[in-house]
Amino acid sequence: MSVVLESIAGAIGRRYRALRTSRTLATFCANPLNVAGLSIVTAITIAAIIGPLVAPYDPATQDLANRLQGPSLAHPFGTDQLGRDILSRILYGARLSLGIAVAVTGIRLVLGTTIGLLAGYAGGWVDEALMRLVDIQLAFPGLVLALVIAGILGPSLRNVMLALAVVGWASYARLVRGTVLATKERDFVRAARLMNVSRFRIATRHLLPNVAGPVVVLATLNMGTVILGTAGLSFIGLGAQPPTPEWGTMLADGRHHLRTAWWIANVPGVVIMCTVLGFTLLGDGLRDMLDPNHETTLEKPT
Amino acid sequence: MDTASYLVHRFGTSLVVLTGVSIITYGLLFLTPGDPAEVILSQQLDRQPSEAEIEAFRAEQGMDEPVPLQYGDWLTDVLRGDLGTSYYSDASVTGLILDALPLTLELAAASVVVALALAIPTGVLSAVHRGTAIDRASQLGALIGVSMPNFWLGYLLILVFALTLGVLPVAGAGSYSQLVLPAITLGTGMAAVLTRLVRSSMLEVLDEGYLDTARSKGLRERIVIYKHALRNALVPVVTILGVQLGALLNGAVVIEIVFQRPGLGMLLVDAVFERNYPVVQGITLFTAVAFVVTNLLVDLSYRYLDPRVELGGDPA
Amino acid sequence: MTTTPPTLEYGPDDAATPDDEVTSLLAVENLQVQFGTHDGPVRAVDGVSFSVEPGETVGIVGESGCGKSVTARSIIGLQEPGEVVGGTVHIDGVNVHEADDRARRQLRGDTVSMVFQDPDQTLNPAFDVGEQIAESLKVHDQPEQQRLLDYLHAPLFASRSDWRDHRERAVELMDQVGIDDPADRVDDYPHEFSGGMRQRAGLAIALASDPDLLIADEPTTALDTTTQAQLLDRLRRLTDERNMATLLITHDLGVVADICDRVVVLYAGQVMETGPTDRVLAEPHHPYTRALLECRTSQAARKRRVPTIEGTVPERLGEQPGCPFAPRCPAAVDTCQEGEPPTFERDDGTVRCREGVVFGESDDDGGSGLVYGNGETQCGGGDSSTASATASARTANPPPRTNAGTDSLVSLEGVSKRYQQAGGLLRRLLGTDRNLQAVDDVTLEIAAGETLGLVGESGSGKSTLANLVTGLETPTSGAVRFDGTLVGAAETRTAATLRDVGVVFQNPRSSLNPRLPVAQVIAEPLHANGWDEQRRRDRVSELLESVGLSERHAERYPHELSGGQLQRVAIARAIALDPRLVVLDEPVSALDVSVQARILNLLLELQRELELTYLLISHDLDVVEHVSDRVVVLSNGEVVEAGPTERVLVDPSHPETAALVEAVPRLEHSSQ
Amino acid sequence: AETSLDDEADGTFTIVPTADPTGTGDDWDSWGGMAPYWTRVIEPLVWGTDGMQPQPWLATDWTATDDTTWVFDLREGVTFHNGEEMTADDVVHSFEEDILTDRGDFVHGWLHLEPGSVDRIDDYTVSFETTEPFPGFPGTIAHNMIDIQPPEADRRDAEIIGTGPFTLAEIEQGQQLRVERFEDYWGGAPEPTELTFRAAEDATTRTDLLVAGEVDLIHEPATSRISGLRERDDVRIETQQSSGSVFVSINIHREPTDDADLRRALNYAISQEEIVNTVLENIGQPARGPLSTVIDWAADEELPAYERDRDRARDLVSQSSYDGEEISCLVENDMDDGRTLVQILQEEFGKINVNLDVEVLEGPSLRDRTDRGEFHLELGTSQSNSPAADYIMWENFHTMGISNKDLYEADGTGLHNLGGEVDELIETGFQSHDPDEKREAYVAAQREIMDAGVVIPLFYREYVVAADAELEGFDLHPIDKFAQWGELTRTT
Ligand SMILES: Nc1ncnc2c1ncn2[C@@H]1O[C@H](COP(=O)(O)OP(=O)(O)OP(=O)(O)O)[C@@H](O)[C@H]1O
Ligand SMILES: Nc1ncnc2c1ncn2[C@@H]1O[C@H](COP(=O)(O)OP(=O)(O)OP(=O)(O)O)[C@@H](O)[C@H]1O
Ligand SMILES: [Mg+2]
Ligand SMILES: [Mg+2]
Repeated sequence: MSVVLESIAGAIGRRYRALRTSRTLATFCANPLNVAGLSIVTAITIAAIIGPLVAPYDPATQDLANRLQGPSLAHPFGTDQLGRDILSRILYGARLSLGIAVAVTGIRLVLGTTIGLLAGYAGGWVDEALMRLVDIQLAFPGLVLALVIAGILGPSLRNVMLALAVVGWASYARLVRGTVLATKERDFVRAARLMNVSRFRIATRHLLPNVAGPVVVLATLNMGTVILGTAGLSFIGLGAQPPTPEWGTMLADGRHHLRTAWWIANVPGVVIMCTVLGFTLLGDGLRDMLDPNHETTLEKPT
Repeated sequence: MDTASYLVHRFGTSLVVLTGVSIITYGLLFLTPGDPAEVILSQQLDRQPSEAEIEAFRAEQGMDEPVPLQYGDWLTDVLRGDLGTSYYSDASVTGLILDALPLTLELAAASVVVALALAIPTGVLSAVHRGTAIDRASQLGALIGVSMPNFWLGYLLILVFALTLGVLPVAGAGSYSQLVLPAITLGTGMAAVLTRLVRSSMLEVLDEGYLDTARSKGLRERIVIYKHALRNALVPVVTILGVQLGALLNGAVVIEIVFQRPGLGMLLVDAVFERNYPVVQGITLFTAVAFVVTNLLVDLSYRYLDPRVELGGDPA
Repeated sequence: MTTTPPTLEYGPDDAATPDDEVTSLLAVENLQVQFGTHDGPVRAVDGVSFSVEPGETVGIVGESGCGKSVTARSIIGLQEPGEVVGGTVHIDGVNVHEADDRARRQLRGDTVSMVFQDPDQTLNPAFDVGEQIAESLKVHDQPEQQRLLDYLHAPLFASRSDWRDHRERAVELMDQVGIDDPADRVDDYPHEFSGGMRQRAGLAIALASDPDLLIADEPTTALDTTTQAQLLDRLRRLTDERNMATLLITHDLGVVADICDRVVVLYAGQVMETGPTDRVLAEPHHPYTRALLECRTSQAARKRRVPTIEGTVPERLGEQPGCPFAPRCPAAVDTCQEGEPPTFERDDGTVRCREGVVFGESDDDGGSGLVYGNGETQCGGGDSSTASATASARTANPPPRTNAGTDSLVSLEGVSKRYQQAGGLLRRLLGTDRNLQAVDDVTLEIAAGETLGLVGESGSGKSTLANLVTGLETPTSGAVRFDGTLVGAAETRTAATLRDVGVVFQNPRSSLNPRLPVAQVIAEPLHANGWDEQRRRDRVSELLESVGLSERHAERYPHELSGGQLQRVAIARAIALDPRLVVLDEPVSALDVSVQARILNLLLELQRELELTYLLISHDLDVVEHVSDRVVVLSNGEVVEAGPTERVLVDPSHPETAALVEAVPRLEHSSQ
Repeated sequence: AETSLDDEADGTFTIVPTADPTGTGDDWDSWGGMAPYWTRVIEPLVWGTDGMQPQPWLATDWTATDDTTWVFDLREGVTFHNGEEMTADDVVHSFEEDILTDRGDFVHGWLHLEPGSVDRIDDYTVSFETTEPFPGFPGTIAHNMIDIQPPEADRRDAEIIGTGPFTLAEIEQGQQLRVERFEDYWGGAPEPTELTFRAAEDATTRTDLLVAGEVDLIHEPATSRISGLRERDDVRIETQQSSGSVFVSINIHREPTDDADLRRALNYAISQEEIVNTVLENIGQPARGPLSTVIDWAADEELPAYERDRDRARDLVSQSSYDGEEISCLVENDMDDGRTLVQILQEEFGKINVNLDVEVLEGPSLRDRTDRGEFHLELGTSQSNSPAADYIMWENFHTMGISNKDLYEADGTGLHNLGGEVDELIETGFQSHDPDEKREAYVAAQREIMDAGVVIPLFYREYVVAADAELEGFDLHPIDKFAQWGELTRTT
């Protein structure tokens, strides 16, 4: 295990150096959209970390006398139907919404990558069986299955997470398997086989690093999808239980006030939109940076 | 692989997948906290059933048999087209689905049209003007489309087009004007995904040598782009379109609620909330089967779209 | 050769020639094309001038990256994403870059056509071949009536009868370019064609507009020699028949010798030399031309060092004074590094070089006085200085020759390899699985210390055979013995056997993990054999030195190295554990001529030093001839001929071999 | 809003009730694609007055001939939509087949009738034999579901033949239902020629439909929109006190809410006025008891008032056995304003150091939990859909009421049943023919219930109908489903 850690540390070091010296970072920064994505994600992450410390109010404390107040100095994003400060709720919600996204994406990633690696590397009937499993998962429209699962289990954030995690892993499995299969047939892996390099080492040194790029990209893009999925389930009524300041639930609750107190719905709406946008932009940027096509272009003989 | 054996292979795997799908669908029942028989019965009776009643019910429904046998019975019925009967009315689930289906299909079709009409020109324009302000703007526009929770977009559209401008109806189903807003809501989300895809796939194609061959013939740029490039760029787009049809159903669930369209989505949500398991199972199974079949068709359409595709070649 | 007073042409100022003076079919004047990159604009074409007269065949040669393709594409106005920043191109008196879209389309539809390098890239995979040729015919007929819906064959908007006519004419054209059964093949899609047929279809598209000028950008590079010969032959006949002018771009001097009337030698975006083919090949004036000619393996004695051009074609970033070739030029003098070299116009062409160098030394010494490629002493690009230096000391030694059969290292006994075509369920059920006999009952031996060359057409089973030796594949029947012991798949071989076999693959880039730095790539086999850190480090530096790389390359990633350097890394890795056999599967075919020569030198030298046995696969007979002791010819998986190199390649007994040998374009053919 | 309406032919109106008029898919309250409420296609024997008293309808009179026998005289000259006249046979058929047989046992307990107990005496007289003395019988059958249809009707197959002022014309499942004027209506042909009932179960959507001018009248606009609607000239807002009330019912058989001190503390924590004045936009009356004051024996004034008094509440909490654990409060997901109200409870209880865990659940899950008694509080609405509101007392608070019976029989507990004296008082009230005696008994029971803090009353419901300002003649009723559309007109 320590060997792996050591090699990972080494790889990170080299990667960092490569990043600093190579043009990839410049490529990333050249597109203002990428920079925007990175900034948004950074901002949201910071909000999630320190949000509760800087929030001006408690997210659950009601103030019926000051309900439905428009944006003002005291309440920059206004107050909701129970007089709660929306800014504070958004800040507390950041941790929750991001947490869900990270957790769900994490489960999907680990599950999907493991299955994909196994299928791609083992091949044969293992591959066949695992890929059918993937097909089965993919056969269900994601939100529909999530809705059914969450619905049967009952409304709660935990169930939403579970339902969303169960439905999204297959794309990772497919991606990883595809990359593994393609990489496995590349000459450098064949060469490694001929050099008596152990299977484990081939998997960790040659296959995983080549899989990591696309997986990171997918995971980044996935963060956005999960946030949207959570919002969708919240709207249907399977989201967080009150008074949890989860963004999707806030947006869903606020829609009744869209005409009378636009900020209740639109603030979480815009925040969700920006977050998803941020992750998508970042994912696109990372893809530009880590694009496997980038390498194939290099590999094309002139 | 020739077409015939590909078809056999593809149908074979689809069959395996469908079997898996049916097992999962059937298994949903066992996700319920508690004893399914008791849950069903208390639903039907609207009160807590007694032990004796539960036993009787089990025997009557064959629920005292081993689970695989129960599944077998259920599957036999399903294969006969009998998805069971709603717990709350005598309505057959198949009938309920068939009643609700046209509205959902109508919405899906209209959304696809909206999506393609938006995505293809935008994506092509964006790719052709890569790196320019036009490109950035359309990319950002597309991204905003994907980033908005679609129920929010739906309500905002209602606010603008139905309430403020008064040009389109708020909700409901039946007339074409009532289809416009839901189709736009669902279509834009999908268009956003497709625009990005058309763009990237066009970008890849735009580098291809055969476009230069086409240009060197003296063809107009319009024909080069919309005939030679787009045709090839559409191949991955169609794949995603197939997957997106599944996503359409995801979206339809929400959109149908927003716009009060009693389609499959609304039927499903109601059934989930009512714990109307036969309906839930029926719709889940139906959508999954529809999805598998769509994807099969999409796969087969490759042969037409991209003659290079050896059917059955692994995409990897 | 008498020297006429040179006319000095300087810089871009006097580049523009008034339109009325243009008489040539194609006149390129001081063309400059730039590409914007991260590091600033790259001057891909940097003041190219030449002309093509009606009916004439002109060749453009030069190393990879010299700007040949960019020049060709700029001629028909396809320089995107580059930008023409200076100069003019006139076709038939029309200034291509100032013409409007319409006029340019008219030119392309009427006057000039182009055939592109890569047959896989030439044809649109989504449309059948007939459609693509018919389209070209239609544009030619009705250049101004191009409606999108018509071309999309949208019902009601497209005239079916019109298209049917064009399709019929397409069949005729296919017949003319030499596609058999054109009526049957017209509905085929490009992927159903072989490479040669695709290139022919590309030619048919180009000929559809009955052009006055045909530009062919490396039309045969991707094809095997037999196909190449057929296609060139066809091209020659067609141009004669139609009195069509041809601009042929190639890096293969043999091809040039074969069919060109005149040659333009391009280097770093500049024209180095022009002149009649015979003169240029026989008496090159420019040092670069001479270097190019000499680094062909066919020029060198067998198993001897091939002269090389050290260094690489520079990327022309920004303003760089002096002759671009100066850093690599053995005849360079200080003045070469500054100012523009002058262009001398002579009656037999032009030469762009400092006067003294060109006419003085080369004329006197007839070229033999210069040792090209001795990088250490004369060139700046000392990538492989060590290797070259050590090599020169041994050049004199006679190549080791072992008596085949006495001491066989590898022996194949009746080895066959059958692949099951992916047949699918139905086939499996019906038992109609198609089998593909990739290697068929091959018996051969490789003696210790010798170099066995393996040749054959594409798909004849060369790589499969190599894989059987290395253990990447297991034979369906027969036995593979290494040093007398039966060996199977790599996974089942002992560590010792694995250590004894090294492999170098065709494509250096794909054989190195792009995510590992060079040092780790080379250390991989050492690691696998349990060497400790310190030993590994020492061995890596040793290896880097012996393949002619410096320590500073060790920490680089593959994408930071050139193709030649990468192949050195791959070789270093292959020899890391002191193998006895090295399997080389097309080790140089992805490389440029000059780089190829350097790698071959390295291989020869290593063989001598380490007493290696080589199994060399190549489709390039010159390469095989240069380095192998014995040659085995494969056809359809079977050995059709085997024997000492001299005998097999000079006096082939099997028609297959004869065809292979015959197809190789050589300078010598044309001079006969 | 006006423009689109002006174009319409007069006499056609579009109405949006709170529930889907084409039925919820639930067999119980919809048949053949139609919910019987709202649409006035079918009618019962008895109707209800605005004061929640039984009122002659298809029956003109009724008498109890003994403790358990009721004789009803039918109205003569009532024609069904198929042109046939309604006679006793139709009444017997409707009760015996449609109501008592088809709908199952549940109805037997509710109506206190068993199959075979309805008899024809002559063409216009029918007798009913109740299973036990049941003075509330006429009021109980004054219910939309207890309708009269001829044997030719096939209600399962959308063959609905009623006696009402409108005939069923067209159903679009889940979307809308159209009815047309019935010229031969026994009460005289109604004004509107055609009514369309549209489905829009979401309050915001309903409001939007009205504001966009797509419909003429909606029930229950979204609370948040009411003040906005009031300011509009083109919209008319009517409010009507309903027979319903909203309260929190407490599981008194589960720790720690089995402690009356805690329950009283919870009552002291809430200010009903504040709730009504803020989140309810002044729609509704602050409540003291569980029953809407339109019910004549609702006790309101006579009940002890729990004014908000947090100090007292905190004292009570510390006296009680409560030691800081979370107590659960369930609310059904489709209850209007339910999420908001329950959060107010949470906040207010927090202020007296009681931790409330809120669970918004869909119907079946909620019922599952309440059936098992696995909850502490439940926020809900109790509403009578017939003038006889007795069953609210019985089913909620009597040990043998539907809420309590199962658990009581299973393990001697129940949910909201104090038992003993309260049971007796409810029985007395239930069986009394004398209004004063009945009232006295029920008031006493309600007082006991409130004393013990079995419920936390929140407010007596008012419901709102918003319509196009030009609309006139809509007749609202405490039971919102009793609204009559016969005089609906448009002033131009
Ligand atoms: N799209 C591009 N972007 C940037 N630089 C380019 C581009 N295309 C060509 N170049 C540069 O122009 C120079 C000439 O390229 P060109 O393709 O003409 O070479 P070539 O002589 O045809 O080589 P080869 O024999 O490999 O085809 C190269 O140095 C290359 O870096
Ligand atoms: N893994 C495989 N599965 C099926 N067929 C294969 C496989 N590998 C090679 N073949 C087939 O075996 C035959 C010999 O292939 P091989 O790669 O050995 O040819 P080659 O002589 O190396 O050709 P080239 O010069 O193009 O590299 C070809 O027809 C090829 O299609
Ligand atoms: Mg080129
Ligand atoms: Mg090969």
